[in-house]
Amino acid sequence: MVARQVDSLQDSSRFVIRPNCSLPWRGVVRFYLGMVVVSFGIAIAFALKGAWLILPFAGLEMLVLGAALYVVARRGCRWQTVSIKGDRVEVVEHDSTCTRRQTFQRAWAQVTLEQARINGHPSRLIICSHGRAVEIGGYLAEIEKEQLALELRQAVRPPSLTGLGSMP
Amino acid sequence: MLVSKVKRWLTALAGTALLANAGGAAAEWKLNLRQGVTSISQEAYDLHMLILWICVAIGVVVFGAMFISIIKHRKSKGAKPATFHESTSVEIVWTVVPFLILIGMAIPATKALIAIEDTSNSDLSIKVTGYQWKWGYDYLGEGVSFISTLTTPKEQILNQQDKGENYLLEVDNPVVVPINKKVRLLITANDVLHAWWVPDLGMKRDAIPGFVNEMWFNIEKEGTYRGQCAELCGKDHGFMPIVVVAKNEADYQQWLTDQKAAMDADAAGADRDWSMAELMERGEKAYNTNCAACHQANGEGLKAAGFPGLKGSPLATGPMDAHLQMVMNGKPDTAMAAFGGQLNDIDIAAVVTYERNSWGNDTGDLIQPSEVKAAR
Amino acid sequence: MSTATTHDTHHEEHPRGLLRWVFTTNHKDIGTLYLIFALAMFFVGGAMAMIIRAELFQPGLQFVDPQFFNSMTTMHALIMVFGAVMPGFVGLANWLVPMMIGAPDMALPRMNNWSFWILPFAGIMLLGTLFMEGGAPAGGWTMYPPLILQTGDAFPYLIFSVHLLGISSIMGAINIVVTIVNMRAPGMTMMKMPLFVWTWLITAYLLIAVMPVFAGAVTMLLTDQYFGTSFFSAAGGGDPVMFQHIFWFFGHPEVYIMILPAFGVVSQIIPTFARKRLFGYSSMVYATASIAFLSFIVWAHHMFTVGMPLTGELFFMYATMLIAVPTGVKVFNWVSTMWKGSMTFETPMLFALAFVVLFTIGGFSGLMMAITPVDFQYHDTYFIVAHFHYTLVTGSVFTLFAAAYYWLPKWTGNMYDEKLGKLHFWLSAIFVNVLFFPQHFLGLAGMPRRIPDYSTQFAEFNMMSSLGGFAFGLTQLLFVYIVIKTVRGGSKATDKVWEGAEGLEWTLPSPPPYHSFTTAPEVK
Amino acid sequence: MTASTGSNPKLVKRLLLIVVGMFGFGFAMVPLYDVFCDITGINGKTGGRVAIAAVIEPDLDRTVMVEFIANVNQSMPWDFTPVVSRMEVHPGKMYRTSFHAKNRTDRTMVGQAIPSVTPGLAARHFKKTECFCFTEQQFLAGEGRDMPLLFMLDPELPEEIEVVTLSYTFFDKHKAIN
Repeated sequence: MVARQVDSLQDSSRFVIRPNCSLPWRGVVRFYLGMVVVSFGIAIAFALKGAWLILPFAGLEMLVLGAALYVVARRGCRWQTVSIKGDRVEVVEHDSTCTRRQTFQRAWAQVTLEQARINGHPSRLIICSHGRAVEIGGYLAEIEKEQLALELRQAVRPPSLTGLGSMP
Repeated sequence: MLVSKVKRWLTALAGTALLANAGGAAAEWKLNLRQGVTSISQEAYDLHMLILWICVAIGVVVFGAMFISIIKHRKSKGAKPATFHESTSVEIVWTVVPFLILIGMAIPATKALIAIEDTSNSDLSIKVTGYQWKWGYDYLGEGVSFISTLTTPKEQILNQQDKGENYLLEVDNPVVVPINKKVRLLITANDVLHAWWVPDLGMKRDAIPGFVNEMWFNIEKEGTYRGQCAELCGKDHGFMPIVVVAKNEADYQQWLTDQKAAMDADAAGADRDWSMAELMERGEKAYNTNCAACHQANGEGLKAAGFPGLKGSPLATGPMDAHLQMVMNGKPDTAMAAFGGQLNDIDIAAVVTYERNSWGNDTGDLIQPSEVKAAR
Repeated sequence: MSTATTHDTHHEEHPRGLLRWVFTTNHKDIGTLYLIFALAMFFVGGAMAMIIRAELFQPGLQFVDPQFFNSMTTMHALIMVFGAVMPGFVGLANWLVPMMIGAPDMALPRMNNWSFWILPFAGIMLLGTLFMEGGAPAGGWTMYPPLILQTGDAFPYLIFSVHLLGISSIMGAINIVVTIVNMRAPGMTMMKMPLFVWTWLITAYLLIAVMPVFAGAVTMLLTDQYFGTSFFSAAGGGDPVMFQHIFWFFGHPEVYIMILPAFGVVSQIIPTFARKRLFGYSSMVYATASIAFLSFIVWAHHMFTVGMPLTGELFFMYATMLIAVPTGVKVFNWVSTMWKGSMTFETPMLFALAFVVLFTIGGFSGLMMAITPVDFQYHDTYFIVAHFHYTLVTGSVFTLFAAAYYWLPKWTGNMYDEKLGKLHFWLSAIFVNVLFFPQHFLGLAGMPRRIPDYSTQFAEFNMMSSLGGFAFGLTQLLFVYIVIKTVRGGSKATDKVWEGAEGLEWTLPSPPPYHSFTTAPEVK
Repeated sequence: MTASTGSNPKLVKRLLLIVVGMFGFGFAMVPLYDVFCDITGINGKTGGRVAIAAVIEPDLDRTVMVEFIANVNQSMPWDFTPVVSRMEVHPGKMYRTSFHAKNRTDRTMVGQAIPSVTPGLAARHFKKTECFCFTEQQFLAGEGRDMPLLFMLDPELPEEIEVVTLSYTFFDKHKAIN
């Protein structure tokens, strides 16, 4: 999801980009533990009856489920803000543990949408300048990325500044 | 249209029940559960009818309500949708009422089940062994035992002849039991799972290799009752019927005596010399009941299913000793069973002789029952 | 398929042609693939059913030998369960769950792609066993040892393909669970989710809980056969009945896995055409959850005849009877939804109504079979065959048809041919009853299941059943024609399609854009 | 834009609790079932060796009929019969009987006998102190011998049981392994 605050008069805009995440991390953990208890409960009960070969399959499955939940939940904890103000483009990446900040010269900043080399794989939306680059919204749907790329380009170099038109 | 369709099924269901209650002769067993000839089967039948009627009643109410709304509350008749969509009290009612109905069903069912599972105080015990694809019976304490196999000719099965009255439900050696006696069956299996079931006796039980299961019945009426194996057991699962003949006590005792005499005669017969013709005749019969299922009546086997042919095979035309060993002791890890324990000396000698002199296997070899006896 | 043509502007992003389908990570593409696969397998399994019914048309052996007949019953069941019904519902989930909860796609699109593409390989391997030495597996889909150990060369392939099918289901289920749990649109709380999503959440939960049990069971068969273990062989201290306990501990939840999403579909369709909100939404959710819960404690009712102690038989009888309560609640709720509605009878509604009636008939026979003393008579007869075909064909398969007609205009943007749809319904509904209703009588009269030949007293009803079967099979070709015709064109469907339809998927254009919900929708 | 909405976590928590509870009960059924299999002796498994520690007072007023049955699996080429087919026994008293087996083949074979008791309820009251089923039995080609069985019925055997059937099935060990 992308939330925008565009102030065309002051020529500043701020984009908050985050994946939608309907269950908080704690809920995910509880859900997972519940599932583990059930699955291992069944497997252990059968193992006690002598059918121990169910146990490794239950373990394997719980690993995959855990990985899936983790990947998705972690994706949900990551969010980025792109602020464009004055002569700076600032990209702040937040994840569960740290915050990274990158600043680009607005005049030099390029917004590009790189198509994937392998068919069907997602494209990458990148802001770069002077050999430094940062990917924006890797988790967004293709069409969202396109939309965002368009809006970012406009925000970085508004038509009103280049004189090619005016914002409504 | 939908109304009439469901009505039709309901009338079919109700009709089924009515016919059965009225005791309509032919229709009775064609549409409804058999009433059978034992107390168990009667109880099962009564429970079946009780629950059928309860289901019909519930069906009439539920489908009735549904069809009333289908007919009356349709848009084409200008029906405007109501807005209600919840009612806790109604939900509670239709949770509790079915629950009470279930309790009403559970009480007679529990009683019947307890009676069925009570195998104590039996008058007679018969061990039943399921084989691929025949049944073995062993009258415990009487020393009578035999194998019971399908007798329907291959020609009838392959539609080359008209089918007989008891097509697929006829055997060479039926189980004979006395009436009004509690007969206990101890059921086990030799190879894979089978299930012993005669519908008129009201009970079925799985035969499991290595374990013994119990069931009982007490037949109230003399007669012949037919059933089939009811657990998938491989290729000829559909061709291992069960025939139970219920006789009065005197006839039963007579039958027991005859059986013992026949077994003694066979034991005696094993010592005399048999002619080629005698062995071939008996061998053909024994081959068709015991071997033809896999090796086929024409001796060509079923290669696709992994059953080798005997026609011109090195085994059936080579050394006699190896052939006899194979028949008596089987081949490990294959479907080839050891027949030494199932057939008597005469039959084994006859089968071996038959296999060596049929379908162009012209060895001219002949083996005497006494030689088989010596080889044991 | 339709989605491919609607986005000319983005074509350079998506590989075209076949490769697009191989590499796609789009939930709509994958949903379509699942549905096509399920339909194809429905016909493969159906062809096997036709062979079975042809052989049973008359007493005597006519067309196939008994071993091949057993292979047909076994493969028919495996293919219909794992190849047709389950992928069918997973396909629906792929198409609909993201659209219904307002997510852009499934949570793990790449895993989604893998979980589909495992299926064709597993299916081909399973079908390949037909050509192996010793023939295809013929021990029944329940794979009871020791009989299944008599399978020829096909045995390891059977186990491996079943494993693959299981892996595919697991990955599908995990994906659906994670999507529903974590990707709902803001405002889409659990108790606002459409019932189809709810039933799939519970179904996926069941799948995750029992699939390892199944994988373990078949692996133990494999080690028993090749590695000298004796889990199920009495000779080494094992127990062949143990397999049945394990199998049905998986198997009973499995049959609910095939019916719960059907409940969800019907709960979407009936309110739409009754133009009235679903009656008792929350009780529907709780009823579904209770059915799922009960499915874990009733497994032994599939094996009453193995000789359990009396206490065990009583416990499983009572637990099984209890299932009637939540199932009844669902049926009553559907009927109450129709009550005082404003009903119209388009094809999806017709299938849903037939579902309510015929599934309930299947439920009645299920209740009868719960009664252990009578089940000793019903067990392993055609009465059972009739029962589970009423629940699986007029239950699951009919709802798959209903769902296809209901959402096809949304998926393709084109209306299906209503006249042909109704014809398909009436032919299906009539012939399915001609096919399966007489089987009740056959079972009651004493005809065991899984036999290639039968005594002459069963001839009339078998012939009737076979005729119904052929007609039902042929009728389904009409469905293929209708679907192809709809995909290729037809009158344009509106976004809402149905006057009474409610839910997020109807706010999208028909057909929906390749990537739905660029900005999350607000849920009222 | 906030990822989690207010009422969701609470509801999820409640639902999860219900679900976990349900499933907990579901899987608890398995060991429960296990327990009642042990109590009731499902499939008549008698378990392994039973050591009888204390001397039990025999119940001489009660007699129970014990039947012996012998089977071979997969038509194994052995003769296998109980030496006595039935015995009247007093619960609490030790009895000795034997089974006869003969290997009809011309090769050495190893067999394993598997016991099974009916009715299932009697299984755990059937105490064996010495049994040929405890170990594998090797028979040389053509060898035949009697194998002893030393057993006792527990006096706690339920009153209603009057006949107990002990069945042995000989399995070909070679076949079982392959």
